Amino acid sequence: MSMTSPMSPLPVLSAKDLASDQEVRWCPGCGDYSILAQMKKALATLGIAREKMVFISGIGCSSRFPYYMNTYGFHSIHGRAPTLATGLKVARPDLHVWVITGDGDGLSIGGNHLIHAIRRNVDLKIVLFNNEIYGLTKGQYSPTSRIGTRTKSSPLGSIDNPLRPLSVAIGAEATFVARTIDVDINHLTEVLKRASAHKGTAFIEIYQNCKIFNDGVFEYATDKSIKADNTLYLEHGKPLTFGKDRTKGIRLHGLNPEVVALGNGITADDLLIHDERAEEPSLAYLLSRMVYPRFPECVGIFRCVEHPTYEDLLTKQLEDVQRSKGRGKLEDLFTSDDVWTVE
Amino acid sequence: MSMTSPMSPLPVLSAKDLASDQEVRWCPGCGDYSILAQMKKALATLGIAREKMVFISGIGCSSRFPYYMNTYGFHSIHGRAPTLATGLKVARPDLHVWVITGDGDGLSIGGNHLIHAIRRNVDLKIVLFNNEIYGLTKGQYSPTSRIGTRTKSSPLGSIDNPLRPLSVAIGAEATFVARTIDVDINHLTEVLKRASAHKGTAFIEIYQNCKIFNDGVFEYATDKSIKADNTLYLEHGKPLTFGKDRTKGIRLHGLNPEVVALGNGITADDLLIHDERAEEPSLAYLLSRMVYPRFPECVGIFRCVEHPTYEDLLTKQLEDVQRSKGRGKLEDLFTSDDVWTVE
Amino acid sequence: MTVSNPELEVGASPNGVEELESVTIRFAGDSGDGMQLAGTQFTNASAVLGNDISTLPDFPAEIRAPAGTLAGVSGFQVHFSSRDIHTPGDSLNTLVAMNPAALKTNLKDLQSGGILIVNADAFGASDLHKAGYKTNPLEDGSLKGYRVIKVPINKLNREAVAEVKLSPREADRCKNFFALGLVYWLYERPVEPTLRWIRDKFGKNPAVLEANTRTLKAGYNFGETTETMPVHYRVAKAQTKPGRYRKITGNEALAIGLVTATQLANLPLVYATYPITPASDILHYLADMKRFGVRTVQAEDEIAAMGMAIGASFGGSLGVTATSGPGICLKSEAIGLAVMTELPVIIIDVQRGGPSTGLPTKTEQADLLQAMFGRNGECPACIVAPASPADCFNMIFEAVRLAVTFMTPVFFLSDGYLANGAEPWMIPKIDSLPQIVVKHPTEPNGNGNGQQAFLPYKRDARLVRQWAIPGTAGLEHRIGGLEKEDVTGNVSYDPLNHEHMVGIRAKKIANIANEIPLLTVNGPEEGDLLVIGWGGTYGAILSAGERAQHKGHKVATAHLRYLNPMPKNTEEVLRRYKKVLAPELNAGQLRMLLRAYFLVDVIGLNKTQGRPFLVSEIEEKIAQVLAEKRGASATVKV
Amino acid sequence: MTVSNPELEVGASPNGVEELESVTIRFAGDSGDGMQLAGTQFTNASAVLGNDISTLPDFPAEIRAPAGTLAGVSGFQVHFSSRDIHTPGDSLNTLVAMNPAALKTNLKDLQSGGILIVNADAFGASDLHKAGYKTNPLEDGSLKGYRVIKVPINKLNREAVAEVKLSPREADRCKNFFALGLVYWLYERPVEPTLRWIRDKFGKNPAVLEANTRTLKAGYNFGETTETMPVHYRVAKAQTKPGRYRKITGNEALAIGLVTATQLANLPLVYATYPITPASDILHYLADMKRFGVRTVQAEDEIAAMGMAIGASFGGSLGVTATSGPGICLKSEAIGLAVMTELPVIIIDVQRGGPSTGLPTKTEQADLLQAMFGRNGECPACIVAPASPADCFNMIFEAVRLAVTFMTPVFFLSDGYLANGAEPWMIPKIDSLPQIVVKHPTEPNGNGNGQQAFLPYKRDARLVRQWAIPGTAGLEHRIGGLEKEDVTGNVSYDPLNHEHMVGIRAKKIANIANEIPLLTVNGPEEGDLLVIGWGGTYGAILSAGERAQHKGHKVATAHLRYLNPMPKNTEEVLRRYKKVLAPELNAGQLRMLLRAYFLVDVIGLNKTQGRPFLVSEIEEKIAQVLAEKRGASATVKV
Ligand SMILES: Cc1ncc(C[n+]2csc(CCOP(=O)(O)OP(=O)(O)O)c2C)c(N)n1
Ligand SMILES: Cc1ncc(C[n+]2csc(CCOP(=O)(O)OP(=O)(O)O)c2C)c(N)n1
Ligand code: SF4
Ligand code: SF4
Ligand SMILES: [Mg+2]
Ligand SMILES: [Mg+2]
Repeated sequence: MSMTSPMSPLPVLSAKDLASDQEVRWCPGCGDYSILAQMKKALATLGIAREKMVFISGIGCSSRFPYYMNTYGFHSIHGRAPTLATGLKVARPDLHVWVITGDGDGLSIGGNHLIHAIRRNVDLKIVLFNNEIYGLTKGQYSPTSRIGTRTKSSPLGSIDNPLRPLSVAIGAEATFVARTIDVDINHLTEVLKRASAHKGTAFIEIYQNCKIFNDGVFEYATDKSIKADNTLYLEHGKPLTFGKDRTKGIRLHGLNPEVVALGNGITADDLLIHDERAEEPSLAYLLSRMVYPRFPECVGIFRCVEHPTYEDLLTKQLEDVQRSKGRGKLEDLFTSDDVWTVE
Repeated sequence: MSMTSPMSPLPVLSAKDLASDQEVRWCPGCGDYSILAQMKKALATLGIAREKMVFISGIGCSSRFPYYMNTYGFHSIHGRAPTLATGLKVARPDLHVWVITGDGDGLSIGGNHLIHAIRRNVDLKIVLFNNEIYGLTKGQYSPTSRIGTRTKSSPLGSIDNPLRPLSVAIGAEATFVARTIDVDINHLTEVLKRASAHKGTAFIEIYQNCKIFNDGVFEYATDKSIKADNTLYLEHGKPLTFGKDRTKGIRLHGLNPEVVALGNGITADDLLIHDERAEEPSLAYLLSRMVYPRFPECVGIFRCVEHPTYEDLLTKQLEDVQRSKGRGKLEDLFTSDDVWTVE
Repeated sequence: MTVSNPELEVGASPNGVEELESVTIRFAGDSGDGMQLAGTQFTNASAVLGNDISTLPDFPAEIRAPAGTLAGVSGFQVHFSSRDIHTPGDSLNTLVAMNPAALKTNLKDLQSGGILIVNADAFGASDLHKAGYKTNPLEDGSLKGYRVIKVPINKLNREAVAEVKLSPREADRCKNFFALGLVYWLYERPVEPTLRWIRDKFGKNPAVLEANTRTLKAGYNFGETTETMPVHYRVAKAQTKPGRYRKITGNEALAIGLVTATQLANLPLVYATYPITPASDILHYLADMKRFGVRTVQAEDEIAAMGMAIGASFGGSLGVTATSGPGICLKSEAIGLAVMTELPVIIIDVQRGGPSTGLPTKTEQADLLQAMFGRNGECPACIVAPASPADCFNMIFEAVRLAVTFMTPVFFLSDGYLANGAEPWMIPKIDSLPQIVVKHPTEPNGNGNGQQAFLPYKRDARLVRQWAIPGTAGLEHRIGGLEKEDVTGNVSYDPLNHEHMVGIRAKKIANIANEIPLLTVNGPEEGDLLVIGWGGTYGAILSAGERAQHKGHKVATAHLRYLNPMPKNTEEVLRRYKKVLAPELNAGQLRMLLRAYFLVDVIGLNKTQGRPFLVSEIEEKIAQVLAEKRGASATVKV
Repeated sequence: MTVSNPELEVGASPNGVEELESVTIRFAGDSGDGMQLAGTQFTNASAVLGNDISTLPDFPAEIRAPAGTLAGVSGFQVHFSSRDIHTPGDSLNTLVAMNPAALKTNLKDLQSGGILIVNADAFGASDLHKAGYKTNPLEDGSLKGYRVIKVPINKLNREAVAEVKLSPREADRCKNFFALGLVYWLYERPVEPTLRWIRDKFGKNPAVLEANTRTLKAGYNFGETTETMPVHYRVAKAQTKPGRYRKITGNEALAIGLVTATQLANLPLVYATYPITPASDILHYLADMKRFGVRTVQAEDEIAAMGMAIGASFGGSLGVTATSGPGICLKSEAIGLAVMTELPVIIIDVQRGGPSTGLPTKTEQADLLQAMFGRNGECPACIVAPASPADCFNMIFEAVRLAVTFMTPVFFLSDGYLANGAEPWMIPKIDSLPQIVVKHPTEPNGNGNGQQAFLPYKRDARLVRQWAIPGTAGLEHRIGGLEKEDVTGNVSYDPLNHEHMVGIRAKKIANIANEIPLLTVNGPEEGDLLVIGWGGTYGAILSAGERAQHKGHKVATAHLRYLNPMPKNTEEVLRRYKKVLAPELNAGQLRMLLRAYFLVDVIGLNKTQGRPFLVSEIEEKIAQVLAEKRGASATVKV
């Protein structure tokens, strides 16, 4: 049921067309601004009509996102965005649906809906703004905060092991898994484009700086002087290299990755080759386990494989029975049990 | 705060001592009976006082379990058992706490609590009875039902990709992960003992036959004639072999496991060696991905590593501040802000 | 008793026939004995015969208990009559007990002098022990006072199917049909419908088909040919309104009604739910209606199901979810979101015994106040409740109409009794059904800073906002759970706007009262007592009221099928009677509302036994209330 | 204006002094301007001086809005007085506006002739534009009618800190202390407490310490030395009861009260929660009280927090959880489990504007009926509500006492105003505090099939079961959410047992009425009107009542701090007055209960603006109600 009205403009959009009339309200310096800007940039290039786009979010600073997009939007309740998005996609497979969530919204209260949307492979683009903190509620630690994080709710340091968002998503066999960084605007834009091109659940973690309550947690990955040593940009089919001039690489030792310096005997051939299309998610999982400071952290597309989507399978079941048994008539429904007539 | 009263019997227990006075009510032939029997057997050997044991469950056929154990027990609400267990363990680190759950209770409604209990590494033994069906509600498919499963709620076959319980647990970095089978009573008993010896969250998946609504789903793993070819019993430090006389094995090809026949050139040295103590969970994850019919399914201990538990870290924070700053006095609390006196 | 060989005595039955107005019979046996099936077949036969019927299945707790134990007993009660009836019957004329446990748990409901058919083969020592009998009731004389008919059903059944190739277990599984055949004879029911059912059901399995056919007939012949039977009975056709009828349970009527209403409204239906007793069957029915374009989703939990329903409605489908009380708790936050975003969704609550997990298989109506108030803030929603199994069709139709007409979540309060109970349903003429018109706007409806814009919270005269859906160019808009500025729908923290919106949300729901039928009474237009109820208690209240009227009392009954808002004339109706009595299967929830709204000293009759009212219970209370003096200051302790 | 060099004119102030009884002042500025801090410091200074005080912080929406915009304005209101006061004040004597946006959003609350101190340096073109001013209010004469004091605060502050090594941004951050100093002079407040605070706070940062110290003094001197100021004011000590005092907010009092009550009861405290405005601060306070043995857990969601609280209580600790309305929705199913298992847990609801996400930073009291009825089945729990910030200490103490004495979940209904508002609190003498005695059994209490056994649902005279905890040998038992057989606690589907247990659960809660104080009134023991309230409206109702009494009206006020059950004499008290008025920050929830329970025609005064009542609003309603005739049949539309 496509509702695009005939007089709708050809989907040639500029980023500006995608800005709503609402004043954007995040703290000065918040990483969310960049994500909003790149999202508009990326979507403008897709040739998708604005009215076909829907942004659904939960609650959090990040979840204010839909108000700022001149598309259809739903600022729902805490942690539940994937459920509304699933319902919408089941009803309207024709729409291009994005889910915007945070590390608290998506992995604390909303963790279960996240893995179930992922396992069903509903055609949703789920963007998790990971700032390792609860921003909106003014700075408690989150499920992604590193052990020892001192916040209002953990004055002596947090003691809960953090979840790695990508490991969780891969645990649920996500068909598309990626990571990018708020300030790496070109990479961010690219990843968003790749995600929207994927048919099925796309899960994207974005390292996002919370200027007010967690400023600098991702400095190791964003600071010009050191980021090259602490991040590894994945490229499909290429060996895993990183560092200035990419002189370092990742080699597998059994199932354990190890950092090696290229040269004296060690060549690119010795390195682990990235394969985003690997049917088995074990490689993606292994990459998601590489954590700073022991390893550079991978950014890019970890996994991208094609599986049928939930809504397509459901639609197919409907079409198949209707083809084989014919479309149901109410009369059949009414008389589905013994009928008798009283004169 | 240990409450064992002096006159409590020395914890020398027989399985019988662990049976409550309640009539056991599962359908004739239900796999739950065997699990109950082995549990009592295993616990009797531990030298733990009965009053120190607590069983907490959610809702489901499996979750009736606590009623049949003559220990402390709590039959809570659907999916929430890990939360009650966490609260109890935080309050009472001295207790030996088991969580009993099902594939619906633990992975559908309760999935989020499960991964959060696991990531905190609370010292709980979580036993998930996986019968790939909703038993108590009379036979709807569950999050572990294979694609195409026909049930009352999926008359044309289920279309949701199943979750693999162990993959989910490993996605949350469980420190102890195991799988066993209701009818393999010795192995079941062994695994339960290993789990209770583990300090931290132990997650155990048990293949359990639902006689009424899903009879025979695990036949490939239980039927005498074929199970040897479809299951692989993990042993720490040993190569992965299976089949009658263990003439087949698993070899790694890059990161992909492949089944090989031993002989003509291929020896045990070529096979993947199991290491349950590997710090990185990638091996455990890879093993959790081996699924019948493409692979034999692994049973045994996938992973067993020591990490500090949530409740110990919490207790330590309390003890440390009390040591450094002294135990708090109410007076200090009352006067924590400017005080003035009115004569 | 020894059984003479049927062959010899075929022919005219020695027994006479007696005419009865109404009969209540219950089939009781082990969960494995197929009593639900026997009961259902008997119901069909009676319905097809033209009797009015009302049934009450009684399931044991969810998990199948060990065979032969008290906990394992399953029962199915059928009330059939030549006049129109409204309840499954208070007490039994006939009880069929397939084993000692069934006898023990059900005997108390059998009228003295009632017919007791027992499977004599099931009273061995161990059977008696499992049921906790010290002595054999068939021999210790404890059953005098009943007309006991001991039938060696196992034996006769085995004989009947002897020539069919079946394992002993398979053979024994047929015995419910032997008992059924016997009762068919006893009440002159036609065996044809059941034979037809057997043919359809076991077509693929000739042996079972043959065996069931034979044993059903054998049971029938056994009745006809043995003298040990009392006279047998006839219950004439009921004088029902002409038309086509079928038997229907509440959950069936609900599923059929949902599909009918949405199809007539051209509204795609998305049904998202998480299984829970006693609501799961609705999912089972709808999941099987893909031919009708129904999209069902089995969600990961109730919260997800509610979220999916909201998402579907945002997309222009009708989002519907169903659960029971514990699930309503979980959905409540998201229901608040639906109230704030003013989207049409239907929340079905098939109530069961509470609190907490409570008594999952038993009925109760104690979620009314939860539906009214179980959300944070001032959060009004519409509430309707069906009065009988077949009425589930009408009221779900109403729920759909009100949801889309007023852009609001609508609660549909069913219960375990309505869901599983059955009665005849007159099949409606499609074109006689109300039309539900849904319009999605395609054009902007106002101006936002200068240019044309869509204002999501701009309202019509009824205060209803427009249902603009994604995919419509130029109508892009954002909604959410934060307080909205009226008209624009922008987030607003303005104090006066908030107060205004709280008022608007309440007024919109209140406006529904303008478009629902007025409250009517059965009985005198004014008088000494009004008995008012809601939900599944309708039949019992109506019957009790009619009995009181026959006794000449000035008593009327009324039933609220719309609970929020209530019909406009509710207060006026209440005030026409000296006293008001509200029988409820809870501690007094409607009573609480009526007292608060109208300051009327409503008296309560409250039962929380997980069972429907008996007509007699209400009858007695009516008599008592009419008798006693009562001051106006009596206070409730809730 | 040009500022003469302070140095030259130090010494006697030219201005006179005027004595006042009460003053209300509000500091308003951008979220970044440190107004909350200035207000808090002013409050401390006034409290230490011996004034009675009451404060009202007014936060903008959660996320920091762009600097200078209306949405970004943050305010802090302080009412200080020489007599005892109960509210933060209706209107302002003095307003400090740090920028145009602050002026625009707050001016309406300033009394005509009130003092308006503006930061003249913040009224540039762009500042005015951000606030939506077309012309400069400082020049367009729109402020005549107020005593406007234009102070170039930015400039003066920079001068004051000029010699300190700070970046311009750091320097500007001090300007709130300049304003504060000025106001200290205006109302003769001592600067010492604030200087001490500055020393403690910035000890590690000498430059900032020095800068703040200097600008505070500079502000003070500026007042003393410039003629442009009107006379300054003195507000004498209040005649408060002798004793030691401190200033306390509701959330502080709650946290301190929880720790106190549990320590005195020797009860380990486990506090499990999920952050949510406005309840999060309770977690922040308790997480910092590990010295007191408090165990806090930040759960993954509200359901988990509730489950953890139940698990902790099962283990013998006191499980406590806190949230706001949306979280109560999520906890409701588990609360039902606590009711069924009869375990002591405390559920704190810091209410905020609803429905749904609503207005997170604004106050409301619309969750009362949710606490009463927001669960499936008949599911009674105890409910208490504090009347003022300091009363949170007393009532949480009561909540603990009732929870462990009656083995029941207890709701504690606070709200955003109580949570963040502050008032003086007389520090209690430890030994004067009530003793709470907890006993865990160590011996079997009955017999189960033959031998000694522990019967978890065996009850004492009050109907309370025993709290046996794991680790106790011989008392092993199982509990859960299915209906329980009384005494044994075994799962039971028995109809009569269920009815019995529904009754027992209700009766147990009702019994609490025997152990709570009776309802008292302020004013005549009988008369024309009773104004009754609950929760944070206490101060406004009391003040309005006293004003009416001064006018000679027969008006009394009463406040329900126990809402379920209510004090035994509630009905009797209501009936002593011709009319009853219930002012509430909701649409009439207490009113609904009182009408239903007692059939009294309670009149409502309802405000849902996310703000507390003004005393005048209630005062006017009282006058109106006293004036109008009203029949007893008036009906509520809820
Ligand atoms: C049911 C419910 N519980 C709690 C809250 C309070 N709350 C709002 S957002 C949030 C967490 C925000 O953290 P995150 O998801 O990481 O988003 P961020 O603000 O960091 O972008 C919380 C706890 C709520 N609004 N609703
Ligand atoms: C809140 C809530 N939702 C739904 C139910 C109904 N329900 C009870 S058990 C269950 C699932 C049982 O499946 P599983 O966890 O696999 O346990 P099993 O019966 O198979 O052992 C469901 C849906 C419930 N009791 N409570
Ligand atoms: S609090 Fe943090 S995450 Fe939220 S808007 Fe401000 S900077 Fe961004
Ligand atoms: S339904 Fe299945 S799982 Fe439940 S008791 Fe019966 S056999 Fe066991
Ligand atoms: Mg965050
Ligand atoms: Mg299961």
